[in-house]
Amino acid sequence: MSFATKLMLSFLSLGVITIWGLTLNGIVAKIFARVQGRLGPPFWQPFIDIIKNNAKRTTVSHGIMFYLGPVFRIAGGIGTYMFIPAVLGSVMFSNYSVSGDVFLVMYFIFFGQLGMALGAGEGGHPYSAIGVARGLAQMTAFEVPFALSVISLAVQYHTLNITEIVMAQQGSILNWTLFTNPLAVIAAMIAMLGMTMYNPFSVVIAPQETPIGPPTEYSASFLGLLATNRGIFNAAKLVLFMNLYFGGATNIISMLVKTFAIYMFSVFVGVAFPRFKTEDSIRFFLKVPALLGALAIVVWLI
Amino acid sequence: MIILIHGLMLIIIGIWAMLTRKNLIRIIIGFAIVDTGINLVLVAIGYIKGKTAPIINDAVSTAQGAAAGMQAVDKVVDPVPSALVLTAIVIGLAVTALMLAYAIRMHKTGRSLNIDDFEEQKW
Amino acid sequence: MVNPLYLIAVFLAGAFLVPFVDKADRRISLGIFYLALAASVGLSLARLMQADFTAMTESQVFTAGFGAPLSIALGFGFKEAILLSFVNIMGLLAGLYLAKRLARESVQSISLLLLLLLGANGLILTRDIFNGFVFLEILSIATYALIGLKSSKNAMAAGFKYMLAGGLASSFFLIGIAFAYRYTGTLNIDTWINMGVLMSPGYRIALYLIIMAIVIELKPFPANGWALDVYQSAHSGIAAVISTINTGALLFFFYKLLPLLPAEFMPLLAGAGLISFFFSNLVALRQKNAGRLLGYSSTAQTGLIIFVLTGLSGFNLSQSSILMIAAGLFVTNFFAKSGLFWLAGLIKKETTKSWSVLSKNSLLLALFGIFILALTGFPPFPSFFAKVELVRALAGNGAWVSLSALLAGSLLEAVYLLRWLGFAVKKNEEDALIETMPIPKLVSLMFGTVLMILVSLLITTKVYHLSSGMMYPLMAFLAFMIIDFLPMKTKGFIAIGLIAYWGWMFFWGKLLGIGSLFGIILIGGSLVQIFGFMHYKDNKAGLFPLLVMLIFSLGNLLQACTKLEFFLTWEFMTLSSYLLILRGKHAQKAALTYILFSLSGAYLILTGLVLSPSFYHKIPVYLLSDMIQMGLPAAIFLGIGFLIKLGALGVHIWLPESYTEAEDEFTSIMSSVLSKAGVFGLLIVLIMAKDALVANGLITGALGWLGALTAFFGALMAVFQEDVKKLLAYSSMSQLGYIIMGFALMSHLGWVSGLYLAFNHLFFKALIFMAITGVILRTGTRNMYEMGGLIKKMPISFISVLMGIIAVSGVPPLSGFGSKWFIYTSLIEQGHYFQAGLAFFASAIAFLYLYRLIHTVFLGQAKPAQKDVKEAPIWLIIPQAVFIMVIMGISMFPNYITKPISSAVSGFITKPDWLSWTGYNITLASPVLHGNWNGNLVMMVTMGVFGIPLVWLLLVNARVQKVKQFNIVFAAERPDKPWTTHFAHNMFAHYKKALGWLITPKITEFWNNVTEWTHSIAATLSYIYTGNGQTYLLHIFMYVLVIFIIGGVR
Amino acid sequence: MIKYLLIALVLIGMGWLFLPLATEYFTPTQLNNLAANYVYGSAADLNMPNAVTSVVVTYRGLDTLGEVTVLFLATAGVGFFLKRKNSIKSKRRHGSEILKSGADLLAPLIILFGIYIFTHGHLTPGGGFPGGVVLASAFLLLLMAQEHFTFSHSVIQFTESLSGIAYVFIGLAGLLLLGLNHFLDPRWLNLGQWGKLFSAGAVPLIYSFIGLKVGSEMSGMLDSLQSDGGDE
Repeated sequence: MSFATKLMLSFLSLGVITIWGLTLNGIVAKIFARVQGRLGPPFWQPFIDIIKNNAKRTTVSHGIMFYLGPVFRIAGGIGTYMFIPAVLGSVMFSNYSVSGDVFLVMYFIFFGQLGMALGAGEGGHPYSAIGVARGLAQMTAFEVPFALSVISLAVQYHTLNITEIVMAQQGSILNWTLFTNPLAVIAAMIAMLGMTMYNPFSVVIAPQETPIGPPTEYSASFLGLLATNRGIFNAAKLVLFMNLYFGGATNIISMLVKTFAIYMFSVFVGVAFPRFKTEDSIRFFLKVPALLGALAIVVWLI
Repeated sequence: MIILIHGLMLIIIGIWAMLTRKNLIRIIIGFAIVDTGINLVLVAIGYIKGKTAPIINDAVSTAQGAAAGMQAVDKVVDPVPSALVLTAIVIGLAVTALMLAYAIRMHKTGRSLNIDDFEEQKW
Repeated sequence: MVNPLYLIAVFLAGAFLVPFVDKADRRISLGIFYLALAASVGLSLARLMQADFTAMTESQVFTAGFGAPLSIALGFGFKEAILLSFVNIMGLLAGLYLAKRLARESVQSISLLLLLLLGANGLILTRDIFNGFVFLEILSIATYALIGLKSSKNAMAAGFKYMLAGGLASSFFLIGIAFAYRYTGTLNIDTWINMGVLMSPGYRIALYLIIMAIVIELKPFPANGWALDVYQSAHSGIAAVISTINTGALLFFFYKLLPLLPAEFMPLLAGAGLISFFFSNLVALRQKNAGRLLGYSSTAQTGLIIFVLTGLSGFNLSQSSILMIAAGLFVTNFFAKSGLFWLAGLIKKETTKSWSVLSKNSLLLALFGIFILALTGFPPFPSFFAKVELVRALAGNGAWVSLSALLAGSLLEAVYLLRWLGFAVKKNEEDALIETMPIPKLVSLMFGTVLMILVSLLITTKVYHLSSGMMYPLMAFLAFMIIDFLPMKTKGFIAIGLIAYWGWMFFWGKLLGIGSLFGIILIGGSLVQIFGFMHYKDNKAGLFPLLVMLIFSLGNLLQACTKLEFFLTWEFMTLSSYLLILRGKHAQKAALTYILFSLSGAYLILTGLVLSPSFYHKIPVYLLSDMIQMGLPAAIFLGIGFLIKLGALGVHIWLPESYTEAEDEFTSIMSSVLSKAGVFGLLIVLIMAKDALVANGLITGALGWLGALTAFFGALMAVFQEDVKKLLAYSSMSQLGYIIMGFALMSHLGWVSGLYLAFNHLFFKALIFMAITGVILRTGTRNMYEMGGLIKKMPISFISVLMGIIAVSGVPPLSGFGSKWFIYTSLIEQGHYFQAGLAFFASAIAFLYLYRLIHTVFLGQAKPAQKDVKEAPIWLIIPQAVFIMVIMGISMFPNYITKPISSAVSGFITKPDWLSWTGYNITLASPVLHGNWNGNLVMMVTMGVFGIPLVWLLLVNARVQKVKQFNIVFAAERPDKPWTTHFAHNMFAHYKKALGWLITPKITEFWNNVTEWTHSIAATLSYIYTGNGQTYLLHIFMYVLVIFIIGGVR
Repeated sequence: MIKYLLIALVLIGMGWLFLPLATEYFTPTQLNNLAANYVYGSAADLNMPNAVTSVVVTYRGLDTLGEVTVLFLATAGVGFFLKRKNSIKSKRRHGSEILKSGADLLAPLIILFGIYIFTHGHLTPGGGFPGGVVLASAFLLLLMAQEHFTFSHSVIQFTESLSGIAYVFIGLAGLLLLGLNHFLDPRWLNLGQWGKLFSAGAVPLIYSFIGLKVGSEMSGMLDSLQSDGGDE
């Protein structure tokens, strides 16, 4: 396959996931509103927001790093997706997953976060830095159960290659990691709660209060990029989880359904629970979820 | 034999004096007693029962030169300890004299002859 | 043959003549004095030059025309000639040192000094026990009298105590001689030796009394209170004489008497010597008075020599090698101790702390440094070789208790000596310059030093046959000392040129396998960073000599062929790095900690080397290291030694402190290059002990966990630092933990990951440190919360740090990800899942400190105090640029580094078939784990996904409105003092709340307790020295009796 | 208290240490080999009736040289310590009339006796050391008896130095005249006739110098001690 074809296909794949991610976000916002007794925005609201933001004429910049922050962020989102094969057997959705294995994806997730943190830092707003500090701290904690869970998969499937992991889960629904290695899945799903930053782990962006968190100083097209990324990034992570734990997807429909279902898990939890303080969430992740992750490894060792 | 035991006893008495007396002069005297004891021991070492001093006079031999030597060998005590004791005495004397000089100077600088007053440097 | 009696006649005639001619003029008597001294030196040197050193008996001279047992014989062989040359030269130097004093004093002092030398000469020459007694008395009495050169009350009291003790020893000696004569009927030592040992108890007691008399004269702990008082209060010139000439003569006499003793005495004497060595050094820890400290050190050294002479006799060691060890120790102590006493006399400061006056006088400071380092046992001084040989003898014969006492004692000695050096280099504004520097005293000092160095070089080249290449570090040091006056930049370019030339000549294309990898790290890495030093305007005296020495010794690690060469180079490296750290403004304490840990490590390494099989000659160690298989004990000793150098958890205490306090540019080298020496060492050990380690498995497992914990705790501790250098120091520690983890796997992939990380760590840590150096230079602070918003002022430095932290954190696409990928896959492949988990946690934590680093320094609100800060000097930027390019290069084309590493490692552990390269894709297809990483593709994709939004943003967002730094939305108002909103101090308070309990400084506490307890014990022990002359006598008696009873002499 | 206990223990311990020396002791009935050689050789080789002197001055002459040196050292040391302070006139008590007259009478005789002792050291008991001490005792007597008696320090020092140097040179003469192993060998002078004053080679010469040296040294030492000790 020629370079250009591959590039084209990747763009298509990216387009699909962007739309799906933003839609998901819209749906989730709707759900939250309904739970909270509000009418809520329509599910296409994210698209409108992005168009509006990009159309703004005045943008404020605090410097080069500030300017590059959102670029880093969305590059991180796109990149993460690009390194995951979204649909098994599909050329289009295989993206650039040949670049590396699951560790590459796990680390590329940081790319955007780091760049964003830096950009926000240059903004000079203390809330940005506070948000970053909280987010990073929480991240170190939920990475532990997630990493243990992934290691458990490596023990189970003898591979780190995502495609191979998905292949191993084919055949029957009972071959899904969800059933073959439930401990790892539980650990990872709890970790995902931290990743998606809904309640109870929402202290990073603290959406209800004063504007806090990394994007505090961003506006206009910057915010547009950030919003776009939120869609892509979320979807990419969902695809990753789907691949690792829920049998992957052999066609696009199954991918959409599965990611939606996975997402709903964290949304439901987020809706139902109050918020942890940073130190509490750190302690939380390092106790039961980490233990579960470790157990998942031990089980597969025996 | 008796001289030897006496010598050893003198040594111990001298040690006792050096360890218990506080006055510098007495300590020096103690040292002199040790010295004397050692000299006694040295002399006793050279003694051979019933022999005379290792000087070839008429009492030992009337011969001269080598012949006198041959005869004297069976009649005299060991000359070596005598020679050693001579040296030991002189050395003991020298050390005692220097100790006394020290005592005088210590008395001048420290205004005391008590050894307990000279322990400013320690640890 | 030179007749030894001329020596005696010269001294005697001089001594008798001097008071006589003094009536005419003091100058005549002084003239005769120096003439006699010079003649004695000439006579002993003349004997030394004669080649007819044959059997001992043939070099004997008799008196009075009769043969040996009848008359007194004097031995004047090779040993005597050497020792006498030293003693008489020292006599001359001491005479010179005392010149002014002697010109003022009454004439007797001149005679006394001559007679003291007569006593020493006679004691060394004589082969007759009673004659020995006479000379001993001459020596002692002359010394007693000369102590009166200083007429203070303390000196008097000390002299009197000395006389009492000396008198007692003489008494024992005389009683012993009397009875020995009674049993043997001879006084001649040789006849006596030929008679063999008699079994009668009385005879043994006589021998015991004789030998104990000499031992007491040699001032053994604890029966040496009197000697310490003398060292403390006597005139420095006399103290120097006592600790060198008297000790030398007595030791030699002791040595002469040894063949007389029954074999059972040897362990007793050896034990006494070792106890004296260990405890004198221990008690010295608490000593603040310089003279007394030197006294402790003297008695310790003497104790050690006694141990060498007696303790090694049981081993399969030739007499000459025992003597060589003793001589090495003796000669070093001889010159260094006299030099120190003379220095003490020059600067006239009582407490060791007040020696900071030296910092104002570089010449004296240099001399002081040389003496201290010589005493501590650093190469190239003879004590170094002596200690190496000693450890070899002890470890080789399994004398573990002695070895531990020896090493512990040496370490204690290093503590107080190097602490003293720390005091001396500390700049103290209140100190006045030393104004009076009498020429004769200075001449003695200089001459003594030069002589010591000459002797050292002679021993190094003639006795130990070290190749000249091994001496390059030293030569480079000296060469740069000479051109030290040149401007900074000139020196820098000369250094770069020299090292580049050296690397080209000796390393380029000549290194193979891991050698070439480490060649790039050790030589290349430091070469680039030399630029960083060149921004200084002032001359930075002493910097380049040490730096070049360090780099040469690092390079020589790869050239070292034998164990001795390796250890020598290792010590050169330790020494130069210690001195470089000591250059830091407040680095005294940190440097001390560093050197103590390094020395402990070095001792362990030495022990390990002794236990390992000998290396091939003429072939560098690393090349054939897999042919030399060592056992586990050797590997453990060596391993722990290198782990100390790496700063593994538990022995990491030195690391943060010394990284922080060293000069900023040097910290960069320490972290990026110097630590790799430890990596190199560890790798070599693992290679050499591969079979044993693989068979055992437990040790490498433990090592792996140690690495993981080091990585984890290093990262965690870095999170909570406010000091930017300390943060980076802990970060280095963490990174080295990963390397240890990788190596511990003992698999191909594991070693590849360790080496890959070693490379990366060099690049990114040097990059960050260089950038931070610029920041510290410009802002004048190391506290991160005092900085902020520097991105605008120092954009290049910011970019460097940005690249650096991306690389450290392992975020793709930079090369750092490669190291993470390698380490995780290798860990999982080997089944170390939980280590992998912990490593993952640690690298997640790394994000915290890395963000803190870049945010609080470069981002956020700028401080008004730093509004005029400029970009770092170009000299600091150059290495950064180089490293950025290297990082980009190996990120883009990882094969250039991964493939050579893999092929180097495959020399020791075969590359498994399942590890393959297809293009830039590294594929892992082991039965237990599949995975792949294509660095090049990742880079491409990243550039793509980064470029597209950027272009988009530039298109959409062409009219960006730039605002001032303080223009932020802060609860709807513009803060009055925006910089107060900079979120920096205690940034991760929440993290501390959650996990802070993990980093309670338990280990620091442990080491502090060790220090505390040692000092307490030292203090308690020192109370036996009550200062009372009678108590000291009591000590002597008890000492003699206790050994008598313990040894069961009767 | 503990100290006294320790002292007691030390004394007992020393006694215990010395015990075998005493108990094992037996009086020999014969000279050992070395001593026999000395006694024989004294007469045979050195033509000297006094075997002790031949041991002291010849066989173990180096010891004696050292011994003289020790004495010199002591004098020098004492002199160095107790620097004579000429300004302070020492207040000495008058000697009694008996002492004075006795001293005047005896001093020359004592000096003469001393000289006799050291010149006949090779023949009769005595020698340089006792002779010298006897000499010094004469000076002590004078010192005690006469209030204003002083030595000429120059003369003393002169004698001391010269006799010391002379001793060394006599020793060197043996070395130079007889060969490598002959330092202090008296045989470079004629051994003379058995039992005569001028016999046994250089021995009488050596002993004379020793006597002079010892005498002057002892006198000097006495002087130093009394002149310094008295000025309190």
